[in-house]
Amino acid sequence: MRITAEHVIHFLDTLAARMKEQRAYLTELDSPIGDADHGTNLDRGFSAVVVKLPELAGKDIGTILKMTGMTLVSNVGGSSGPLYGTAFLRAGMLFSDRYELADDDLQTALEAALAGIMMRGKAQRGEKTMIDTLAPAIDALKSARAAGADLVTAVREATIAAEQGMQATIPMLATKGRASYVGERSIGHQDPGATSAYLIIVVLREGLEQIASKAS
Amino acid sequence: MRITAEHVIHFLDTLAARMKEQRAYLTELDSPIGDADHGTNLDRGFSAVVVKLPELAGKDIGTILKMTGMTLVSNVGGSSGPLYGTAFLRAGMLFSDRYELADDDLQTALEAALAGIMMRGKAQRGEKTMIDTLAPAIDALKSARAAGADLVTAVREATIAAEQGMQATIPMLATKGRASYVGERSIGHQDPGATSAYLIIVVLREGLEQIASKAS
Amino acid sequence: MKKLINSPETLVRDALAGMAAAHSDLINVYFDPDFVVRADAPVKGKVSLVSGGGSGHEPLHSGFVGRGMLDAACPGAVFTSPVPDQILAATKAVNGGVGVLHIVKNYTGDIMNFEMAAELAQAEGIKIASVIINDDVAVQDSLYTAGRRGVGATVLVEKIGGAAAEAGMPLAEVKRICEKVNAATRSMGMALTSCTVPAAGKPTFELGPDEMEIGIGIHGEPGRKRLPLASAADIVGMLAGAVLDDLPFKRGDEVLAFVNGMGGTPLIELYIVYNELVKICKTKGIMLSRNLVGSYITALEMAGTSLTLLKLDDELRQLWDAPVHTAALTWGV
Amino acid sequence: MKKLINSPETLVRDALAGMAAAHSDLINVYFDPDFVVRADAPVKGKVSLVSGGGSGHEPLHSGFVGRGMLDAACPGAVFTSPVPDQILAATKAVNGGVGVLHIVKNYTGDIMNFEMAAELAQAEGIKIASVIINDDVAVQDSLYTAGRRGVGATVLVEKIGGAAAEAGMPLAEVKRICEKVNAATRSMGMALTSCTVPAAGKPTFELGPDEMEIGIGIHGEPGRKRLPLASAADIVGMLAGAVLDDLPFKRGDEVLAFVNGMGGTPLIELYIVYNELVKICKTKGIMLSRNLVGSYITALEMAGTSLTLLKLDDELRQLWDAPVHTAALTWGV
Ligand SMILES: Nc1ncnc2c1ncn2[C@@H]1O[C@H](COP(=O)(O)OP(=O)(O)O)[C@@H](O)[C@H]1O
Ligand SMILES: Nc1ncnc2c1ncn2[C@@H]1O[C@H](COP(=O)(O)OP(=O)(O)O)[C@@H](O)[C@H]1O
Ligand SMILES: [Mg+2]
Ligand SMILES: [Mg+2]
Ligand SMILES: [Mg+2]
Ligand SMILES: [Mg+2]
Repeated sequence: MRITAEHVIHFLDTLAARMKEQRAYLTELDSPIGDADHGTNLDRGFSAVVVKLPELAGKDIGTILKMTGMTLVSNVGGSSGPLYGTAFLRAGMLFSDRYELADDDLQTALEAALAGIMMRGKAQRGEKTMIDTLAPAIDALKSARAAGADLVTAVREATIAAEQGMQATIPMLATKGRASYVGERSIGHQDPGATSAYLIIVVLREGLEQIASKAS
Repeated sequence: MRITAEHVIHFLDTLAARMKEQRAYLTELDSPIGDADHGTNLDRGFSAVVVKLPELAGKDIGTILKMTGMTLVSNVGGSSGPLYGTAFLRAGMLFSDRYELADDDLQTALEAALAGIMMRGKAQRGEKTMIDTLAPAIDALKSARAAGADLVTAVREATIAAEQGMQATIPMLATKGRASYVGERSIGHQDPGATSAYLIIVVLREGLEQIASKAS
Repeated sequence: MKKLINSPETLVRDALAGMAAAHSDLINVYFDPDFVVRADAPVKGKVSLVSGGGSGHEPLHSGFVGRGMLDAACPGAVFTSPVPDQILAATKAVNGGVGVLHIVKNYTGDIMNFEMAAELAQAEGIKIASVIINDDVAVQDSLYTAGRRGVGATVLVEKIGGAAAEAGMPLAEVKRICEKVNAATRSMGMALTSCTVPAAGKPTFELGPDEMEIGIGIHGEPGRKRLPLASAADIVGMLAGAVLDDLPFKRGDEVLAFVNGMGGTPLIELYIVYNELVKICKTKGIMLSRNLVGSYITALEMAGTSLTLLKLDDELRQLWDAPVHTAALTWGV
Repeated sequence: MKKLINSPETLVRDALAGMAAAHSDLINVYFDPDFVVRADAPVKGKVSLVSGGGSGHEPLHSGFVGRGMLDAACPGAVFTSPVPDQILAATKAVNGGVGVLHIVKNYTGDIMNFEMAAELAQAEGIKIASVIINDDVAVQDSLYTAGRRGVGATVLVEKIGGAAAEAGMPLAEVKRICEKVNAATRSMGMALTSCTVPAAGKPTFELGPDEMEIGIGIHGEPGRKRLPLASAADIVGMLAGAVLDDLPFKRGDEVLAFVNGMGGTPLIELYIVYNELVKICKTKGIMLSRNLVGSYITALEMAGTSLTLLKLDDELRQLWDAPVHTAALTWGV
């Protein structure tokens, strides 16, 4: 399956639209255990990315992803800015001068992104963060691929795992980030970052499904 | 009819109780066209008077009324403090060394009190103040007496006139005091000071009725 | 009613005790009658400034007691002017022998209580002069009102008059300068929310979630009109328009701008208000050479703002810049 | 949502523009990226202090930029830490050649953004040191949290660290003093009402008319527990108890007490709070030799208060007393 630079730009465009659409919901989730800005932060950041997309047309995928990461870092702030920013930067570093991605590149990209998030935020699974969505998603992607599933099928598996991971943050006690300040009271609330991470995986799946449907 | 210094002290005691009882109501009236403190102010002042009453036992009526006026001036503040304070001071000045009052003394006392209020506040009838209760009350008292009515009957007439005067402040445009700041918006609200003035006349009537009933 | 208090009966004294403890270097606080004097009072040979009014406007007046501003402040009950006993005692305590100036906001109660105190002080041989502050353009000064309310100008009169007294000017001069400041100042305020008088226990007036009150005073009195909520730009346009047209302030005028918070409005909003005011003055060619942005004359926890503009000249600017050292205003020392 | 703003998108910049206009003698404000520097920056040969954080805490941090305190402040979006670009630009703008100290409140976002900026600045050859402020006893410092939040101590660190830098101390010394202040400071806060993040448009949490929230932060985060409304005495007892026991502060200690308002609480209530604190410290034999009472680190229009206590010694007291000249704190000049 051919994933081109144009596809990546289209993915970022769709992702930005999704963040704007879900902005209020993400901020709502950030209220009981945070400071009510997660949706606003990401919408601000991805809107800035959209502004940059035209000048990225024709550029290689590495440049596109690194630019996205830098734009997020420069416009989001808060925790999610450096975290998602680093994620896109790390993924971008893998694809300098690449205008197309092969099936296996997605997995390595997501792994690099997660590694970047964990380096930056020093959190592990089970601390009620975006990691609890991304890590199981990547696991599912890998095992599906290992079992011979095609990329779209594998990403569908990953999306299911991401959703479960996101929901699994509800009963968790937050031990990282702002949610940890409310202690026991963090239990029973879905983590906003785990939710925005799930949206990213969903948009990714939708993008690959489109590409596949067009291809066939 | 014999009005003794003990009667005056009993009147002040009852008046203080009435002001405490009507405190919330008077403050309520002071909210839409004032600053929500009239009841609090008068309760504070008359409570201070009550504290002073024991040491006034046995004193002459002039001293009792002057002490009351000074205590009001020293404890109320706002507009009503100097106004009611001056009223009692002026009445008191009439009765130095007097331990008993005759029927006609009440009228001169009320006239002196009103004159004091008008001197202090520089207001006239029809400006939506306590004057609009007191002035018609005094008129009614005088004409009833002139027509030969006994004191109790005359004070009953005065009370009716006082109530009408108080209610007449509702449609009035305030041109003195805090209520004048809201301009046209003062129309439609009963004046708090006109209401406290009515309470004073009512307590006065009750006191005289008691004296009369005991006497007969 | 949500307040950090112990009881409506004790709150004024609890706060005064707190001020006394926090600012023992600047002020002394007396009780029964209650008043606040600068620590070095009486200052012999200096004209003394005494002001006062209801409590609930903090830092006014007690926060302005100190070198270069007030010699004494008399705090009454919440929104209730002080009684003559307080004013008389404060006047005697700060009398430096060359006269005492009473700075009185134009409210019937304040006028009458200061008047009675002045009569008593004069009877005791103290030279008393008074200035009446009446800068609120929300009230028409006509036969149909008790005259304009004293609001924001009070802070400016106390600062500038205090500097004049500190400079050794005689009573008549200090009075002249205070009256000059009052005459050259105009103010108007608005509220986003009402306030709750502690003893009353509920808001003095009710405002809907999308309503605001224009032309409010500093006692939670309702204002002149109720309007739908608007942007900071529109609100400032309304207030500034009324203030500028009233004096009127003219192109080329040098002006001191005082953006005041009503007590419940955070500083970030006051700077937004100031920014809108700056834009308006630019277009009108009015030069804002001095400013004061903060909550200095409040109405308990009311959310809202008031604009106060003072037309400056060299005399007033120099006195404004003069050193002041009080709990709420300090510079040049 | 009742606020004096034009729009959630423009409010931070509108306020910064207002500050720039109001305090052109003290500060310069830059946009894209947004940061505030003292008017005479860079001060050659002086260690520079740079702080920053989300907006909505005014006067923190921009109101503390000036002689004797911060060299630069980086205001992020409301309650959102600034981005590295702002911090890097501010760091470069104030670098006096002898090192820049980043004062960072302990929040994941602030830590990460300052960290990234520091890496970039160091890559450009600027000497950078950082201090993390974490004085909030409402949060347990354990494996189960991101550590304690930085709250009231921030103001004290910025003042005292700023005085150390102004006195010409080298980077390592200024850092030592800032860490000493942070280590000797403890705070705890409470809220009577929530606050509304403008972009969110509704209160971050809901409090009943008879409820209060204990252990809140400065971002409208809910606190540790919700209790029925209590008297000022009881509330201060709760907060002071937690703060005093934590360091712990002991009989005979000399202490600086900082009673802070959360933004919507009027000054009169803060003095009542201070008065209760004084009573408690008296009974415990703790000597309050310095104090600061006012709204200096706020959470938008939240009503509430926080107590911050700093154990003083001669070094810290002298640096606290040193001259400071900023929009929000001025003395000795
Ligand atoms: N140390 C961390 N590692 C990974 N993710 C984190 C960490 N801290 C916070 N997060 C994520 O960031 C989200 C909050 O982002 P956001 O609200 O934008 O920032 P802030 O908390 O600074 O307001 C949380 O829901 C959580 O998923
Ligand atoms: N100039 C005046 N002459 C007579 N009565 C007045 C005058 N001004 C005000 N009042 C009376 O005082 C009442 C208000 O008293 P109060 O609320 O105690 O004082 P304040 O208005 O200072 O808060 C008004 O309702 C009015 O009846
Ligand atoms: Mg957040
Ligand atoms: Mg009243
Ligand atoms: Mg009053
Ligand atoms: Mg945030």
